[in-house]
Amino acid sequence: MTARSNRTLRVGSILLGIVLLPATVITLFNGGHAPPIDVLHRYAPPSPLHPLGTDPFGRDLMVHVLTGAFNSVTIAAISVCLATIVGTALGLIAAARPARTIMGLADLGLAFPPVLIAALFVTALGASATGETLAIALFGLPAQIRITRQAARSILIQDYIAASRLAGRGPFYIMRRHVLPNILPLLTIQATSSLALAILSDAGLSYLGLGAPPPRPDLGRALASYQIHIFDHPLLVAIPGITIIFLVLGFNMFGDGLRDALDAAYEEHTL
Amino acid sequence: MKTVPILLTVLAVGFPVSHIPGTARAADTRDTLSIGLAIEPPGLDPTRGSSEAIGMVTYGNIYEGLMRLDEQGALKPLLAQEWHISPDGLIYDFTLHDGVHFHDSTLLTCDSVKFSLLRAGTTDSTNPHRTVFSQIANISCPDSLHVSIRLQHPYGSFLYQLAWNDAAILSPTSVTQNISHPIGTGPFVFGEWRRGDHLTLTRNPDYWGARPTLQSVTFRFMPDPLSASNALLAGELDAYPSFPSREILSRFAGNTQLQVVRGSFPFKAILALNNAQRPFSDFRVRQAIAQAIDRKALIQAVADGDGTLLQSHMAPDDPDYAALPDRYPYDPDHARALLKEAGVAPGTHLTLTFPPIGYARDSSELIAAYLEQVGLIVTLQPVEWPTWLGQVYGQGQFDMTVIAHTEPHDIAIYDRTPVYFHYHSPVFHGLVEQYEATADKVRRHQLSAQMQEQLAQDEPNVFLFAIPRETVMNRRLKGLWTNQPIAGCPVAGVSWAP
Amino acid sequence: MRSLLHVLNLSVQSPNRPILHDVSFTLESGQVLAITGESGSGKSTLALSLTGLLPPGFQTNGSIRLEKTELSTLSERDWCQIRGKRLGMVFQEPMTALNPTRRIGTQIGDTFRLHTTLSRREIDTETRTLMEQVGLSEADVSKRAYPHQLSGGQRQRVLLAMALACQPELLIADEFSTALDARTQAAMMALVTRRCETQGMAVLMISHDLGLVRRHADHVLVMKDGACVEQGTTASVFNAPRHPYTQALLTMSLHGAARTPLTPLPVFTAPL
Amino acid sequence: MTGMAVFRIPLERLLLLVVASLVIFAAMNLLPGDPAAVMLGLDASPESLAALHQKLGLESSPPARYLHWISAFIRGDLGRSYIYDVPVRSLIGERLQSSLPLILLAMLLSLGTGITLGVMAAAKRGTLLDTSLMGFLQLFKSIPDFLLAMMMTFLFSLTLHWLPSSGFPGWHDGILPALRALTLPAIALAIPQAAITARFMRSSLIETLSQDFICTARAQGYSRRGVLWHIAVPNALIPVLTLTGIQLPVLVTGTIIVESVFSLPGCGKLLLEAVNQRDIPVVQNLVMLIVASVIVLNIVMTILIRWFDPRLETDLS
Repeated sequence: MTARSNRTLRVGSILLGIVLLPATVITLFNGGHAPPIDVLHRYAPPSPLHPLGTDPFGRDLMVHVLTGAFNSVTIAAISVCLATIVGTALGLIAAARPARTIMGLADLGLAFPPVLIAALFVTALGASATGETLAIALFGLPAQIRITRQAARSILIQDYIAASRLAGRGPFYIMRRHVLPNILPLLTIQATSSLALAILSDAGLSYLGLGAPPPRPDLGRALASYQIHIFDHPLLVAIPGITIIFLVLGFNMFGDGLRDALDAAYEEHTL
Repeated sequence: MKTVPILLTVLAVGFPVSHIPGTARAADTRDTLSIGLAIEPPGLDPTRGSSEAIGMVTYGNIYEGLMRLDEQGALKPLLAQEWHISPDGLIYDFTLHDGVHFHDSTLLTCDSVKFSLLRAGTTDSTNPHRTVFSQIANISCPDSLHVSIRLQHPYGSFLYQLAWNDAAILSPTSVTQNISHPIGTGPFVFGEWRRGDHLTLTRNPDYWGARPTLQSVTFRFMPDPLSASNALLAGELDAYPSFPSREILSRFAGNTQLQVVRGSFPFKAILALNNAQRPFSDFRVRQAIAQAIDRKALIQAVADGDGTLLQSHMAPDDPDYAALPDRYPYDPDHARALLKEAGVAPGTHLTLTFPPIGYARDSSELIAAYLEQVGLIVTLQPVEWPTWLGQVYGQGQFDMTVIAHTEPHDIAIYDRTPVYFHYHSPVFHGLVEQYEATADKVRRHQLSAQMQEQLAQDEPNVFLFAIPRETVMNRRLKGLWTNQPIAGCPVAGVSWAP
Repeated sequence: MRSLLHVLNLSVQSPNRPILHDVSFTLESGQVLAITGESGSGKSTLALSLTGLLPPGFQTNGSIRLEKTELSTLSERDWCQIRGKRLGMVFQEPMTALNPTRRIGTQIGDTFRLHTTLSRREIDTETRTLMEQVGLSEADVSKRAYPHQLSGGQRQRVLLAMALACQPELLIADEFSTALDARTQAAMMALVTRRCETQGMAVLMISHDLGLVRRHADHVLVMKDGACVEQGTTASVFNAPRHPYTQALLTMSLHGAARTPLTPLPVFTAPL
Repeated sequence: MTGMAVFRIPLERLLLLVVASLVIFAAMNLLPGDPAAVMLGLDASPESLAALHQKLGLESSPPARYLHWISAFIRGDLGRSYIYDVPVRSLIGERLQSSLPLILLAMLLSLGTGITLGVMAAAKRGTLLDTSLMGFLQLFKSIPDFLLAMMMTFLFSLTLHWLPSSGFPGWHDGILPALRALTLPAIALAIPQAAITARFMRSSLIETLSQDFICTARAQGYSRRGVLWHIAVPNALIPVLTLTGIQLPVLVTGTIIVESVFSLPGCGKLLLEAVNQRDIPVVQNLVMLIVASVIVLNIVMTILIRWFDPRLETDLS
């Protein structure tokens, strides 16, 4: 089990590394902006200057896609952070007391198809990175609340919580000192898996035109605008497509590997 | 006041719509036709909306007016057999064809004409060209087949305006239901409309004119060029006027069934600038922006190099087109100098708003990149059509926007008040006044050239490019419009060659 | 009396360590054999190997014969004909040993369905009779009840009914009454011993409860670390234990601490 | 007691519907752009705009508009489309002809293959089949639906010409052409769901197989196969059903995306079109309808789960 989880973790890290390391380096240089337009060199084939060729605007495809990957991951990461912070807080409250309202709202989130929130959000606020981030965060929230609540509950029924309570500790102290540290590993795993989901969402929303607006490169938008070239310039579709898959697969496997590793550690610890 | 609203091009690369596969493809005597269109009309009443898509489906098929434009853009009579204009240009007399029935069986009379044209000009009219019809002083009916229209003042373009789809003659009994069930006098009657998918017209058995050869025609709404090209290659579509993607046209090269036919349409892509606000109110800034953009490269990227540089607001195919020199060629250094002179500091923020259409999106991205090179920081703001229509076109609240005007001969919009880009020029106004008051063709042509020159010099907007219209169609198809002098796709004269 | 079950030199090997070494014993019809020993001594493994239900990866050597059938080399297909029909088994945890999503009547009826050609109606009546026999009267417990609606004792009775349905020649009971209170325990054992007497069913009883063993078993086999340390009639083992381990076990039991293991729990390092 | 529990969930969900309707109404009224201006086009005079405002009821106060809308919605009156000027009900009804079968087909496909693959993997746990299957499923879970749809169109329609790439002929031309048109979209929609279901089914089944009652059933004489399908799978399905309930909104999202890629005239595409055109009656009622059906389906799912898992009944009362 441990060997397998290590392998999953390793493959996940490699996939992420392939995309994220160069993406970060490139973004450090260009600040997340699209590479320069060069109309004279449109659809250039791969060359030392442009390792993967250029796009219909003569922009370097590799730089464009990697910058897009960085931007997508940034949006995904911010939304997952938001969902984790708010969701954990609400989940802890819901665990501590019968919070029907919070759980009801979580149910509401489950009933609202994600793209709907995004469509309402984006049309109300206009296409913006902020709106998209909020939309992704909002539909990651219900799961976060539920998972936190469930995990916190399993801690709260332990004897030492009762002991701590008898010692006069307040709920805030118990949450901070006992519950939070215990569920932190779980939250980390959940966040990693959520990242995969958030990247998928970002790609879908941008593909539908509900994502962050141009000119900042974005993977879903790149696919939407390049897809008519599937016959004449298949690289234009393949590269952003593979990049999305690497990212999502990478975060999924990383999360799974982390979970397996943690399970193994947990079992070793208890037996 | 002479107003000519714009029609918006429909080269949308928006959400794909669908088609119906598998129409019968009988080898010899086909009498059906399926045509792909990029945009679906919101309704079918031309007096209630300005969408080009309404015209594409109904113009000359369902609705007919007193006059019509032919494929070359020439003015021809339609419901009117003949006409006569009084020497003072105020009275227009028309003689109608006899025995013309609407699809609801009512007879076309002078009263129908009077009803339709007066209705178009009332204050609560929703007609896109209301201001044209509001210039009618009165209409009298000497008898049921004669119409006499008196204008308030001479208006040289009046006859031309009567050829537009929104000047269609409608049946007073069915006018309210036209939006979903259109009734006209045309060679085709409304069949079925599956919204989001297709619309079918069938032959009008009682048509007053020549009997159309086609039994039915189906318009399929497919904005996605990739699916459209697939449907064409699979034979599910027979024709696609104004194919929305140049890049994909190569798929039809050498095809034995399909051909790509090049035609013209009055497409004028512009970078509209808000002349009412700083810094665009300064002529030097407008000139700087024009010189900062390599429009030739723009054509290269947006239209695969297949387009014409525009110098003014007139399409090259227009008979009145004046070939003008490139007054503000690409020169970023000069642009920077001009900006400095005008006091626009490097790093000034500007917003470029654009509607969801391929050419606008691509041009905007490029223009932003070019403007960045002369020190301006451009925020791109993509908006949906309603927002564009409301905010930019309706209220004139914007910095810059990319849009293509596709109405024929619409240079007079630069004389409108208000107009969304807020251009005012007494000189230009004088020219338009003269133009409308003149009936003489040669004189009108001269005046038109002067108007174009005036705009080219003032550069209220940056005139970008015109692109040809590419129609993909079955090689055996005869008589389909490949030019688009006006939004329409009349199919009465279309037939299949054996 | 005829000899029913012959176990000869049975060894069981888990993927990484041996669990049973050379266990041999015989059980005759109508007799109750108790296997006892502390936790981890291999009692449960023994029970599982007798039913052919060892987890995959376990290796068995030696011979297990049920009358004339050699069980250790039996195919899976033939095993299904033995289990439930000639060999019944009751497991230790009444709370989890029943399928939570099926009605108890259905679960008992399953044994009939698997091994007889009775009609639905006949199975219904048989099930009812069987339930009455194990002390589940119609008034108390409906056939349509679900396991979670029953008490621990009632569930244990259901399990017993399932095992006894086809009148097996051998019943293997793995700590099957440990979780019950003394009265229920006695009632259940009475039920089982009556079967032994009336139908000649043999019982292999696995228990660490020496009191229970003493009361009901005819023979006793004491296990330690996967090997048999002592076996004989109940009387001889209890009265004159030979092996020091047995003696220690008995002393502990007399002090009422039978449930406390003699040695610390071995750390279970089998693959999970 | 049981009766109470059966009623309590729908009542709670009903409350949820009210909250959802408020959210939708609020969002729709935040949208910029004047629907009347859109409807009348560019040259609308202020008089005709005002007249249309009156007609559309845009003049009254928001609470009044909300009440008017929701009461009409309950009566089944979904209003008229601003853009098409036809009843929204007929518009949605038309689109349901492709959306409903699509979702149904996709659900059947994803549950069918997901459960089968999950059982296969769990039964052959630890083997090469299991690990490679899980790897593939992980991969398919990680491909965005639109990319999957694009790839499938490219392969099966554009290159192999097996199935149509887009569009929907409707049911009046026979079932086969309609099904052919729905096949690729349904598969594209089902694959990520099936991957999720399969992985979940596998772990759920492995968990179930380690339960004591599996041993009991085996001791009763159930064969390995028998115990797998008759005992373990039904028990393992309970959490999978719960998951399916949770995944429903995701499926709806996928439908919107897939309908876009395959040009299916379904509800999802109608919704996107309506959002773009600010066709508020369509958006408002369609979203409400989708949310309502998700909630109703969730209730059905809950009842189904209870039917599978009798323990819950008493837990609730």
